[in-house]
Amino acid sequence: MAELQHLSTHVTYADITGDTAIFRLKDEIDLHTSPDLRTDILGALTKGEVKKLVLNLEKVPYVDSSAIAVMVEALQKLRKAGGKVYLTNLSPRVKGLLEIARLDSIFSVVANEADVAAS
Amino acid sequence: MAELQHLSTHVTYADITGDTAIFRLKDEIDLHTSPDLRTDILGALTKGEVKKLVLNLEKVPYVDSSAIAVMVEALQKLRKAGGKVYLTNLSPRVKGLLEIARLDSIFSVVANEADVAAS
Amino acid sequence: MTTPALRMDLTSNPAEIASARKSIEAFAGAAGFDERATADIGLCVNEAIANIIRHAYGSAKDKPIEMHADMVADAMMITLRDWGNGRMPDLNKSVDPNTLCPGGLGLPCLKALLDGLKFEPQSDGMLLRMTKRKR
Amino acid sequence: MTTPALRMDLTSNPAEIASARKSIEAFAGAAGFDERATADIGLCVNEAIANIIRHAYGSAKDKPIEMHADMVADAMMITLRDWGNGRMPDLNKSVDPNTLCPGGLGLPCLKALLDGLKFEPQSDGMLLRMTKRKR
Ligand SMILES: Nc1ncnc2c1ncn2[C@@H]1O[C@H](COP(=O)(O)OP(=O)(O)O)[C@@H](O)[C@H]1O
Ligand SMILES: Nc1ncnc2c1ncn2[C@@H]1O[C@H](COP(=O)(O)OP(=O)(O)O)[C@@H](O)[C@H]1O
Repeated sequence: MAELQHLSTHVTYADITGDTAIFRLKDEIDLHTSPDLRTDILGALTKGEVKKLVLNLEKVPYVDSSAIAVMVEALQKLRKAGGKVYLTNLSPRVKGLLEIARLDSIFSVVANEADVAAS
Repeated sequence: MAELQHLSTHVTYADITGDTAIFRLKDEIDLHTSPDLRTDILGALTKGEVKKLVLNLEKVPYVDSSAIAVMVEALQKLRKAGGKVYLTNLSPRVKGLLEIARLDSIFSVVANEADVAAS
Repeated sequence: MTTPALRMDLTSNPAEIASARKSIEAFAGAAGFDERATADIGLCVNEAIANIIRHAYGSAKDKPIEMHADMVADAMMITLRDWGNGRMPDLNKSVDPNTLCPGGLGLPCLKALLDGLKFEPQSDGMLLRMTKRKR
Repeated sequence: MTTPALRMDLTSNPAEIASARKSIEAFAGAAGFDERATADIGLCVNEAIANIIRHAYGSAKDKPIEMHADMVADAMMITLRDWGNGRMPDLNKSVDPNTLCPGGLGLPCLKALLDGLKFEPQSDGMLLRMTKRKR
Protein backbone atom coordinates (compact mmCIF):
# COMPACT_ATOMS: atom_id res chain seq x y z
CA MET A 1 0.00 0.00 0.00
CA ALA A 2 1.12 3.49 -0.80
CA GLU A 3 0.28 4.73 2.69
CA LEU A 4 2.47 2.15 4.42
CA GLN A 5 5.69 2.43 2.48
CA HIS A 6 8.36 3.37 4.98
CA LEU A 7 7.76 0.81 7.62
CA SER A 8 9.86 0.01 10.66
CA THR A 9 12.17 -2.96 10.24
CA HIS A 10 10.00 -4.68 12.84
CA VAL A 11 7.03 -4.80 10.47
CA THR A 12 7.15 -7.78 8.09
CA TYR A 13 3.67 -7.28 6.65
CA ALA A 14 1.04 -4.59 6.83
CA ASP A 15 -2.41 -4.51 5.28
CA ILE A 16 -5.46 -2.32 5.63
CA THR A 17 -8.62 -3.78 4.15
CA GLY A 18 -11.95 -2.22 5.00
CA ASP A 19 -12.04 -1.53 8.74
CA THR A 20 -9.21 -3.92 9.59
CA ALA A 21 -5.50 -3.14 9.80
CA ILE A 22 -3.13 -6.07 10.20
CA PHE A 23 0.50 -5.76 11.25
CA ARG A 24 2.83 -8.71 11.48
CA LEU A 25 5.80 -7.84 13.65
CA LYS A 26 9.16 -9.44 14.28
CA ASP A 27 12.13 -9.39 16.65
CA GLU A 28 12.56 -7.89 20.07
CA ILE A 29 10.88 -4.55 20.61
CA ASP A 30 12.20 -2.21 23.29
CA LEU A 31 12.69 1.51 23.86
CA HIS A 32 15.18 1.59 20.98
CA THR A 33 12.76 0.30 18.37
CA SER A 34 9.28 1.07 19.71
CA PRO A 35 9.26 4.73 18.53
CA ASP A 36 9.36 3.67 14.84
CA LEU A 37 6.72 1.07 15.46
CA ARG A 38 4.58 3.73 17.11
CA THR A 39 4.87 5.91 14.01
CA ASP A 40 3.80 3.05 11.76
CA ILE A 41 0.88 1.89 13.82
CA LEU A 42 -0.57 5.23 14.88
CA GLY A 43 -0.02 6.43 11.31
CA ALA A 44 -2.11 3.59 9.93
CA LEU A 45 -4.93 4.41 12.32
CA THR A 46 -5.29 7.92 10.91
CA LYS A 47 -5.94 6.52 7.43
CA GLY A 48 -9.41 5.37 6.50
CA GLU A 49 -11.90 3.89 8.84
CA VAL A 50 -9.86 1.40 10.84
CA LYS A 51 -11.80 -0.15 13.73
CA LYS A 52 -9.87 -3.35 14.19
CA LEU A 53 -6.12 -3.29 14.69
CA VAL A 54 -4.56 -6.74 14.56
CA LEU A 55 -1.01 -7.12 15.83
CA ASN A 56 0.42 -10.55 15.02
CA LEU A 57 3.30 -11.11 17.45
CA GLU A 58 4.23 -14.63 16.39
CA LYS A 59 7.80 -13.61 15.52
CA VAL A 60 8.22 -11.31 18.52
CA PRO A 61 10.03 -13.11 21.33
CA TYR A 62 10.25 -10.07 23.60
CA VAL A 63 8.68 -6.69 24.24
CA ASP A 64 9.28 -4.18 27.01
CA SER A 65 6.85 -1.69 28.52
CA SER A 66 7.51 0.87 25.78
CA ALA A 67 6.07 -1.56 23.22
CA ILE A 68 3.07 -2.19 25.46
CA ALA A 69 2.63 1.58 25.71
CA VAL A 70 2.33 1.77 21.90
CA MET A 71 -0.42 -0.84 22.00
CA VAL A 72 -2.24 1.02 24.76
CA GLU A 73 -2.00 4.28 22.83
CA ALA A 74 -3.48 2.59 19.74
CA LEU A 75 -6.28 1.19 21.86
CA GLN A 76 -7.04 4.66 23.27
CA LYS A 77 -7.42 6.00 19.74
CA LEU A 78 -9.54 3.11 18.51
CA ARG A 79 -11.88 3.03 21.48
CA LYS A 80 -13.07 6.52 20.66
CA ALA A 81 -14.28 5.07 17.35
CA GLY A 82 -15.66 1.96 19.04
CA GLY A 83 -12.71 -0.12 17.82
CA LYS A 84 -10.53 -2.85 19.27
CA VAL A 85 -6.91 -4.03 19.36
CA TYR A 86 -6.36 -7.71 18.73
CA LEU A 87 -3.11 -9.35 19.78
CA THR A 88 -2.43 -12.71 18.17
CA ASN A 89 0.15 -15.48 18.48
CA LEU A 90 1.61 -14.25 21.76
CA SER A 91 4.74 -15.97 23.05
CA PRO A 92 4.64 -16.94 26.73
CA ARG A 93 7.09 -14.19 27.56
CA VAL A 94 5.01 -11.45 25.92
CA LYS A 95 1.84 -12.84 27.48
CA GLY A 96 3.61 -12.81 30.84
CA LEU A 97 4.40 -9.10 30.60
CA LEU A 98 0.79 -8.25 29.72
CA GLU A 99 -0.30 -10.14 32.81
CA ILE A 100 2.20 -8.40 35.08
CA ALA A 101 0.99 -5.09 33.67
CA ARG A 102 -2.58 -6.30 34.24
CA LEU A 103 -3.38 -5.36 30.66
CA ASP A 104 -4.24 -8.79 29.29
CA SER A 105 -7.94 -8.02 29.70
CA ILE A 106 -8.05 -4.66 27.92
CA PHE A 107 -6.74 -6.16 24.67
CA SER A 108 -8.49 -8.87 22.69
CA VAL A 109 -5.95 -11.66 22.95
CA VAL A 110 -6.66 -14.35 20.34
CA ALA A 111 -4.74 -17.41 19.18
CA ASN A 112 -4.21 -16.34 15.57
CA GLU A 113 -5.37 -14.00 12.83
CA ALA A 114 -8.18 -16.31 11.77
CA ASP A 115 -9.72 -16.02 15.22
CA VAL A 116 -10.14 -12.26 14.83
CA ALA A 117 -13.03 -12.69 12.43
CA ALA A 118 -14.59 -15.30 14.69
CA SER A 119 -14.36 -13.15 17.82
CA MET B 1 25.28 -51.81 35.24
CA ALA B 2 27.12 -52.27 38.49
CA GLU B 3 30.34 -50.95 37.02
CA LEU B 4 28.82 -47.69 35.86
CA GLN B 5 26.89 -46.55 38.88
CA HIS B 6 28.30 -43.18 39.82
CA LEU B 7 28.16 -41.43 36.53
CA SER B 8 28.76 -37.80 35.75
CA THR B 9 25.62 -35.72 35.45
CA HIS B 10 26.51 -35.36 31.79
CA VAL B 11 25.87 -39.05 31.13
CA THR B 12 22.21 -39.84 30.55
CA TYR B 13 22.73 -43.45 29.51
CA ALA B 14 25.64 -45.87 29.54
CA ASP B 15 25.77 -49.44 28.34
CA ILE B 16 28.52 -51.97 27.72
CA THR B 17 27.45 -54.98 25.69
CA GLY B 18 30.09 -57.26 24.25
CA ASP B 19 32.86 -55.11 22.78
CA THR B 20 30.75 -51.97 22.51
CA ALA B 21 30.39 -49.20 25.09
CA ILE B 22 27.74 -46.57 24.46
CA PHE B 23 27.52 -43.27 26.28
CA ARG B 24 24.78 -40.76 25.66
CA LEU B 25 25.85 -37.36 26.92
CA LYS B 26 24.06 -34.11 27.59
CA ASP B 27 24.64 -30.41 28.20
CA GLU B 28 27.66 -28.23 27.65
CA ILE B 29 30.98 -29.85 28.49
CA ASP B 30 33.94 -27.67 29.41
CA LEU B 31 36.92 -27.72 31.75
CA HIS B 32 34.54 -27.67 34.73
CA THR B 33 32.73 -30.86 33.79
CA SER B 34 35.12 -32.79 31.53
CA PRO B 35 37.16 -34.32 34.41
CA ASP B 36 34.14 -36.32 35.67
CA LEU B 37 33.34 -37.39 32.16
CA ARG B 38 36.95 -38.51 31.72
CA THR B 39 36.64 -40.68 34.82
CA ASP B 40 33.47 -42.31 33.52
CA ILE B 41 34.69 -42.95 30.02
CA LEU B 42 38.25 -44.08 30.72
CA GLY B 43 36.85 -46.14 33.60
CA ALA B 44 34.50 -47.97 31.27
CA LEU B 45 37.36 -48.77 28.91
CA THR B 46 39.25 -50.64 31.62
CA LYS B 47 36.33 -53.03 32.09
CA GLY B 48 35.94 -55.99 29.80
CA GLU B 49 36.94 -56.04 26.20
CA VAL B 50 35.68 -52.76 24.84
CA LYS B 51 36.79 -52.11 21.27
CA LYS B 52 34.12 -49.70 20.16
CA LEU B 53 33.37 -46.59 22.17
CA VAL B 54 30.24 -44.78 20.99
CA LEU B 55 29.67 -41.23 22.23
CA ASN B 56 26.22 -39.96 21.33
CA LEU B 57 26.39 -36.16 21.46
CA GLU B 58 22.84 -35.42 20.33
CA LYS B 59 22.06 -33.49 23.54
CA VAL B 60 25.44 -31.76 23.71
CA PRO B 61 25.23 -28.26 22.24
CA TYR B 62 28.81 -27.31 23.14
CA VAL B 63 32.18 -28.78 24.02
CA ASP B 64 35.53 -27.12 24.58
CA SER B 65 39.00 -28.51 23.92
CA SER B 66 39.10 -30.25 27.31
CA ALA B 67 36.17 -32.43 26.22
CA ILE B 68 37.90 -33.16 22.92
CA ALA B 69 41.00 -34.10 24.90
CA VAL B 70 38.97 -36.77 26.75
CA MET B 71 37.87 -38.23 23.42
CA VAL B 72 41.44 -38.25 22.13
CA GLU B 73 42.65 -39.95 25.29
CA ALA B 74 39.99 -42.63 24.91
CA LEU B 75 41.02 -43.14 21.30
CA GLN B 76 44.67 -43.55 22.31
CA LYS B 77 43.70 -46.32 24.70
CA LEU B 78 41.40 -48.08 22.26
CA ARG B 79 43.80 -47.94 19.33
CA LYS B 80 46.27 -50.09 21.24
CA ALA B 81 43.58 -52.78 21.27
CA GLY B 82 42.65 -52.11 17.65
CA GLY B 83 39.51 -50.23 18.69
CA LYS B 84 37.68 -47.12 17.53
CA VAL B 85 35.82 -44.08 18.90
CA TYR B 86 32.50 -43.30 17.21
CA LEU B 87 30.95 -39.86 17.59
CA THR B 88 27.28 -39.69 16.69
CA ASN B 89 24.64 -36.98 16.32
CA LEU B 90 27.08 -34.07 16.31
CA SER B 91 25.67 -30.56 16.46
CA PRO B 92 27.15 -28.12 13.93
CA ARG B 93 28.99 -26.33 16.71
CA VAL B 94 30.67 -29.48 18.01
CA LYS B 95 31.49 -30.61 14.48
CA GLY B 96 32.99 -27.19 13.85
CA LEU B 97 35.38 -27.49 16.78
CA LEU B 98 36.55 -30.92 15.60
CA GLU B 99 37.28 -29.42 12.21
CA ILE B 100 39.22 -26.49 13.65
CA ALA B 101 41.21 -28.96 15.73
CA ARG B 102 41.69 -31.04 12.55
CA LEU B 103 40.50 -34.08 14.48
CA ASP B 104 37.36 -34.88 12.50
CA SER B 105 39.26 -37.55 10.57
CA ILE B 106 40.74 -39.44 13.51
CA PHE B 107 37.31 -40.19 14.98
CA SER B 108 34.62 -42.18 13.23
CA VAL B 109 31.94 -39.54 12.86
CA VAL B 110 28.57 -41.15 12.04
CA ALA B 111 25.05 -39.80 11.87
CA ASN B 112 23.55 -41.90 14.65
CA GLU B 113 24.01 -44.98 16.83
CA ALA B 114 22.45 -47.29 14.24
CA ASP B 115 25.18 -46.31 11.77
CA VAL B 116 27.89 -47.63 14.08
CA ALA B 117 26.99 -51.24 13.31
CA ALA B 118 26.83 -50.44 9.60
CA SER B 119 30.21 -48.73 9.53
CA MET C 1 32.59 -8.66 45.83
CA THR C 2 31.91 -12.22 44.85
CA THR C 3 32.79 -13.75 41.53
CA PRO C 4 31.86 -14.12 38.84
CA ALA C 5 30.81 -10.50 38.79
CA LEU C 6 29.50 -8.72 35.74
CA ARG C 7 29.95 -5.05 35.08
CA MET C 8 28.77 -3.06 32.11
CA ASP C 9 29.57 0.50 31.22
CA LEU C 10 26.63 1.83 29.27
CA THR C 11 25.52 5.09 27.74
CA SER C 12 21.97 6.40 28.03
CA ASN C 13 21.23 5.39 24.46
CA PRO C 14 18.20 3.13 23.99
CA ALA C 15 20.25 1.15 21.46
CA GLU C 16 22.35 -0.18 24.35
CA ILE C 17 19.44 -1.58 26.37
CA ALA C 18 19.42 -4.83 24.39
CA SER C 19 23.07 -5.42 25.11
CA ALA C 20 22.55 -4.93 28.85
CA ARG C 21 19.47 -7.16 28.85
CA LYS C 22 21.07 -10.00 26.91
CA SER C 23 24.27 -9.93 28.89
CA ILE C 24 22.53 -10.00 32.26
CA GLU C 25 20.24 -12.79 31.06
CA ALA C 26 23.22 -14.91 30.00
CA PHE C 27 24.87 -14.17 33.32
CA ALA C 28 21.71 -15.17 35.21
CA GLY C 29 21.29 -18.34 33.18
CA ALA C 30 24.87 -19.35 33.91
CA ALA C 31 24.26 -18.61 37.60
CA GLY C 32 21.48 -21.19 37.60
CA PHE C 33 18.32 -19.08 37.42
CA ASP C 34 15.52 -20.86 35.58
CA GLU C 35 14.16 -19.56 32.29
CA ARG C 36 11.34 -17.60 33.89
CA ALA C 37 13.49 -15.89 36.51
CA THR C 38 16.14 -15.15 33.88
CA ALA C 39 13.53 -13.45 31.71
CA ASP C 40 12.29 -11.47 34.72
CA ILE C 41 15.81 -10.26 35.47
CA GLY C 42 16.28 -9.19 31.86
CA LEU C 43 13.00 -7.30 31.83
CA CYS C 44 13.75 -5.52 35.12
CA VAL C 45 17.15 -4.38 33.86
CA ASN C 46 15.50 -3.20 30.64
CA GLU C 47 12.82 -1.24 32.48
CA ALA C 48 15.20 0.24 35.03
CA ILE C 49 17.60 1.44 32.33
CA ALA C 50 14.71 2.81 30.25
CA ASN C 51 13.56 4.78 33.30
CA ILE C 52 17.04 6.16 33.87
CA ILE C 53 17.27 7.22 30.23
CA ARG C 54 13.87 8.91 30.18
CA HIS C 55 13.44 10.22 33.69
CA ALA C 56 16.89 10.65 35.23
CA TYR C 57 18.55 11.88 32.02
CA GLY C 58 15.55 13.38 30.21
CA SER C 59 16.32 11.23 27.15
CA ALA C 60 19.83 12.61 26.65
CA LYS C 61 21.66 9.85 24.80
CA ASP C 62 25.24 10.36 25.92
CA LYS C 63 25.19 10.00 29.69
CA PRO C 64 26.87 7.21 31.64
CA ILE C 65 25.08 4.29 33.28
CA GLU C 66 26.96 1.62 35.19
CA MET C 67 25.52 -1.80 35.81
CA HIS C 68 26.98 -4.26 38.25
CA ALA C 69 25.78 -7.75 39.14
CA ASP C 70 26.95 -10.59 41.29
CA MET C 71 25.58 -13.47 43.30
CA VAL C 72 25.36 -13.42 47.08
CA ALA C 73 24.33 -16.90 48.14
CA ASP C 74 21.20 -17.66 46.15
CA ALA C 75 20.42 -14.08 45.19
CA MET C 76 21.53 -11.92 42.32
CA MET C 77 22.36 -8.40 43.42
CA ILE C 78 22.16 -5.88 40.61
CA THR C 79 23.01 -2.20 40.92
CA LEU C 80 22.45 0.56 38.40
CA ARG C 81 24.23 3.84 38.94
CA ASP C 82 23.37 7.01 37.08
CA TRP C 83 24.51 10.61 37.33
CA GLY C 84 21.12 12.11 36.52
CA ASN C 85 18.61 14.22 38.41
CA GLY C 86 18.61 11.90 41.44
CA ARG C 87 14.87 12.27 41.89
CA MET C 88 13.10 9.56 43.90
CA PRO C 89 10.34 7.90 41.88
CA ASP C 90 6.99 7.46 43.58
CA LEU C 91 6.93 3.78 44.46
CA ASN C 92 3.34 3.82 45.65
CA LYS C 93 1.72 4.52 42.32
CA SER C 94 0.12 1.42 40.84
CA VAL C 95 -1.31 0.57 37.44
CA ASP C 96 -4.99 1.20 36.94
CA PRO C 97 -5.91 -0.75 33.82
CA ASN C 98 -9.08 1.26 33.45
CA THR C 99 -7.46 4.64 32.93
CA LEU C 100 -5.79 3.30 29.78
CA CYS C 101 -2.70 5.39 30.22
CA PRO C 102 0.23 4.34 28.07
CA GLY C 103 3.11 4.34 30.51
CA GLY C 104 3.55 3.88 34.20
CA LEU C 105 4.36 0.21 33.62
CA GLY C 106 8.06 0.19 34.43
CA LEU C 107 8.03 0.52 38.21
CA PRO C 108 5.10 -1.88 38.72
CA CYS C 109 7.11 -4.48 36.78
CA LEU C 110 10.12 -4.00 39.01
CA LYS C 111 7.96 -4.23 42.13
CA ALA C 112 6.18 -7.34 40.91
CA LEU C 113 9.22 -9.26 39.70
CA LEU C 114 11.99 -8.44 42.15
CA ASP C 115 12.60 -9.56 45.72
CA GLY C 116 14.29 -6.28 46.56
CA LEU C 117 14.13 -2.77 45.06
CA LYS C 118 15.80 0.23 46.61
CA PHE C 119 16.51 3.69 45.22
CA GLU C 120 19.43 5.33 47.06
CA PRO C 121 19.84 8.98 46.04
CA GLN C 122 23.49 10.04 45.77
CA SER C 123 24.90 13.57 45.88
CA ASP C 124 25.30 13.36 42.10
CA GLY C 125 22.67 10.91 40.87
CA MET C 126 21.02 7.66 41.85
CA LEU C 127 22.02 4.17 42.91
CA LEU C 128 19.33 1.57 42.28
CA ARG C 129 19.69 -1.77 44.05
CA MET C 130 17.71 -4.73 42.77
CA THR C 131 17.67 -8.21 44.27
CA LYS C 132 16.33 -11.37 42.69
CA ARG C 133 16.38 -14.69 44.53
CA LYS C 134 16.33 -18.13 42.98
CA ARG C 135 13.18 -19.93 43.94
CA MET D 1 36.62 3.13 26.21
CA THR D 2 33.56 2.75 24.05
CA THR D 3 30.19 1.65 25.27
CA PRO D 4 28.57 -0.66 25.83
CA ALA D 5 31.57 -2.23 27.50
CA LEU D 6 31.46 -5.51 29.37
CA ARG D 7 33.70 -6.36 32.27
CA MET D 8 33.75 -9.52 34.30
CA ASP D 9 35.67 -10.22 37.47
CA LEU D 10 36.34 -13.93 37.53
CA THR D 11 38.19 -16.40 39.68
CA SER D 12 40.38 -19.16 38.25
CA ASN D 13 37.72 -21.75 38.97
CA PRO D 14 36.62 -23.84 35.98
CA ALA D 15 33.04 -23.48 37.22
CA GLU D 16 33.15 -19.80 36.19
CA ILE D 17 34.14 -20.44 32.56
CA ALA D 18 30.53 -21.02 31.50
CA SER D 19 29.47 -17.69 32.94
CA ALA D 20 32.20 -15.84 31.05
CA ARG D 21 31.43 -17.70 27.82
CA LYS D 22 27.68 -17.13 27.97
CA SER D 23 27.99 -13.48 28.93
CA ILE D 24 30.44 -12.66 26.15
CA GLU D 25 28.29 -14.55 23.64
CA ALA D 26 25.23 -12.53 24.62
CA PHE D 27 27.27 -9.36 24.40
CA ALA D 28 28.57 -10.34 20.94
CA GLY D 29 25.10 -11.28 19.73
CA ALA D 30 23.75 -7.91 20.85
CA ALA D 31 26.67 -6.21 19.10
CA GLY D 32 25.53 -7.76 15.83
CA PHE D 33 27.93 -10.68 15.35
CA ASP D 34 26.30 -13.57 13.50
CA GLU D 35 25.71 -16.92 15.15
CA ARG D 36 28.94 -18.44 13.89
CA ALA D 37 31.17 -15.55 14.94
CA THR D 38 29.39 -15.35 18.31
CA ALA D 39 30.13 -19.03 18.92
CA ASP D 40 33.76 -18.49 17.90
CA ILE D 41 34.10 -15.64 20.38
CA GLY D 42 32.60 -17.77 23.15
CA LEU D 43 34.95 -20.65 22.40
CA CYS D 44 38.02 -18.39 22.32
CA VAL D 45 37.15 -16.86 25.68
CA ASN D 46 36.60 -20.36 27.06
CA GLU D 47 39.95 -21.63 25.77
CA ALA D 48 41.88 -18.56 26.83
CA ILE D 49 40.48 -18.70 30.37
CA ALA D 50 41.10 -22.47 30.56
CA ASN D 51 44.73 -21.82 29.58
CA ILE D 52 45.09 -19.15 32.24
CA ILE D 53 43.66 -21.49 34.87
CA ARG D 54 45.88 -24.41 33.92
CA HIS D 55 49.08 -22.80 32.72
CA ALA D 56 49.31 -19.35 34.28
CA TYR D 57 47.83 -20.37 37.66
CA GLY D 58 48.77 -24.08 37.73
CA SER D 59 45.09 -24.94 38.35
CA ALA D 60 44.81 -22.94 41.57
CA LYS D 61 41.12 -22.15 41.85
CA ASP D 62 41.13 -18.86 43.76
CA LYS D 63 43.12 -16.47 41.59
CA PRO D 64 41.71 -13.38 39.86
CA ILE D 65 41.02 -13.11 36.15
CA GLU D 66 39.61 -9.93 34.62
CA MET D 67 37.84 -9.91 31.31
CA HIS D 68 37.02 -6.75 29.39
CA ALA D 69 35.27 -6.37 26.06
CA ASP D 70 34.08 -3.55 23.88
CA MET D 71 33.52 -2.71 20.25
CA VAL D 72 35.87 -0.50 18.26
CA ALA D 73 34.21 0.10 14.93
CA ASP D 74 33.35 -3.34 13.59
CA ALA D 75 35.68 -5.27 15.85
CA MET D 76 35.28 -6.69 19.30
CA MET D 77 38.33 -6.12 21.47
CA ILE D 78 38.60 -8.56 24.35
CA THR D 79 41.29 -8.49 27.00
CA LEU D 80 42.02 -11.07 29.67
CA ARG D 81 44.30 -10.09 32.52
CA ASP D 82 45.81 -12.56 34.93
CA TRP D 83 48.33 -12.30 37.75
CA GLY D 84 49.95 -15.68 37.10
CA ASN D 85 53.37 -16.81 35.95
CA GLY D 86 53.45 -14.42 32.99
CA ARG D 87 55.08 -17.03 30.76
CA MET D 88 54.76 -16.55 27.00
CA PRO D 89 53.10 -19.52 25.33
CA ASP D 90 54.75 -20.88 22.21
CA LEU D 91 52.53 -19.58 19.42
CA ASN D 92 54.31 -21.54 16.70
CA LYS D 93 53.33 -25.00 17.84
CA SER D 94 50.58 -26.49 15.71
CA VAL D 95 48.35 -29.51 16.05
CA ASP D 96 49.59 -32.71 14.48
CA PRO D 97 46.54 -34.93 14.26
CA ASN D 98 48.76 -37.98 13.84
CA THR D 99 50.49 -37.77 17.20
CA LEU D 100 47.14 -38.24 18.92
CA CYS D 101 48.08 -36.08 21.85
CA PRO D 102 45.17 -35.03 24.02
CA GLY D 103 45.79 -31.34 24.52
CA GLY D 104 47.48 -28.59 22.62
CA LEU D 105 44.16 -27.57 21.09
CA GLY D 106 43.56 -24.29 22.86
CA LEU D 107 46.05 -22.01 21.16
CA PRO D 108 45.41 -23.36 17.66
CA CYS D 109 41.71 -22.54 18.18
CA LEU D 110 42.56 -18.98 19.16
CA LYS D 111 44.85 -18.60 16.17
CA ALA D 112 42.31 -20.04 13.75
CA LEU D 113 39.27 -18.12 14.97
CA LEU D 114 40.54 -14.68 15.92
CA ASP D 115 41.65 -11.76 13.78
CA GLY D 116 44.13 -10.64 16.43
CA LEU D 117 45.91 -12.44 19.28
CA LYS D 118 48.60 -10.84 21.37
CA PHE D 119 50.15 -11.90 24.67
CA GLU D 120 51.63 -8.91 26.52
CA PRO D 121 53.64 -10.00 29.57
CA GLN D 122 53.24 -7.66 32.54
CA SER D 123 55.53 -7.28 35.55
CA ASP D 124 53.02 -9.30 37.55
CA GLY D 125 51.20 -11.54 35.05
CA MET D 126 49.81 -11.46 31.54
CA LEU D 127 47.56 -9.32 29.40
CA LEU D 128 46.00 -11.19 26.50
CA ARG D 129 44.45 -9.11 23.72
CA MET D 130 42.04 -10.78 21.33
CA THR D 131 40.33 -9.14 18.37
CA LYS D 132 37.40 -10.48 16.38
CA ARG D 133 36.00 -8.59 13.40
CA LYS D 134 32.53 -8.88 11.99
CA ARG D 135 32.66 -10.26 8.48
N1 LIG E 1 15.11 6.46 37.39
C1 LIG E 1 14.16 7.40 37.66
N2 LIG E 1 14.52 8.64 38.00
C2 LIG E 1 13.59 9.58 38.24
N3 LIG E 1 12.27 9.35 38.19
C3 LIG E 1 11.84 8.12 37.87
C4 LIG E 1 12.77 7.09 37.59
N4 LIG E 1 12.05 5.97 37.29
C5 LIG E 1 10.77 6.30 37.40
N5 LIG E 1 10.60 7.60 37.74
C6 LIG E 1 9.30 8.30 37.95
O1 LIG E 1 8.30 7.31 38.20
C7 LIG E 1 7.22 7.44 37.28
C8 LIG E 1 6.70 6.08 36.92
O2 LIG E 1 7.69 5.36 36.22
P1 LIG E 1 7.31 4.08 35.37
O3 LIG E 1 6.44 3.19 36.20
O4 LIG E 1 8.55 3.43 34.87
O5 LIG E 1 6.43 4.59 34.18
P2 LIG E 1 6.77 5.47 32.90
O6 LIG E 1 8.25 5.61 32.87
O7 LIG E 1 6.26 4.63 31.78
O8 LIG E 1 6.04 6.73 33.10
C9 LIG E 1 7.80 8.17 36.10
O9 LIG E 1 6.82 8.86 35.40
C10 LIG E 1 8.85 9.06 36.75
O10 LIG E 1 8.26 10.26 37.19
N1 LIG F 1 48.00 -18.43 29.52
C1 LIG F 1 49.13 -19.18 29.41
N2 LIG F 1 50.18 -18.96 30.25
C2 LIG F 1 51.31 -19.71 30.14
N3 LIG F 1 51.48 -20.69 29.23
C3 LIG F 1 50.48 -20.96 28.37
C4 LIG F 1 49.26 -20.22 28.41
N4 LIG F 1 48.47 -20.70 27.45
C5 LIG F 1 49.14 -21.69 26.84
N5 LIG F 1 50.36 -21.86 27.38
C6 LIG F 1 51.39 -22.85 26.95
O1 LIG F 1 51.11 -23.25 25.61
C7 LIG F 1 50.94 -24.66 25.50
C8 LIG F 1 49.84 -24.98 24.50
O2 LIG F 1 48.60 -24.53 24.99
P1 LIG F 1 47.26 -25.06 24.40
O3 LIG F 1 47.34 -25.03 22.93
O4 LIG F 1 46.11 -24.35 24.98
O5 LIG F 1 47.20 -26.60 24.80
P2 LIG F 1 46.98 -27.31 26.19
O6 LIG F 1 46.64 -26.26 27.17
O7 LIG F 1 45.85 -28.24 25.92
O8 LIG F 1 48.28 -27.99 26.45
C9 LIG F 1 50.62 -25.13 26.90
O9 LIG F 1 51.02 -26.46 27.12
C10 LIG F 1 51.38 -24.12 27.77
O10 LIG F 1 52.70 -24.55 27.97
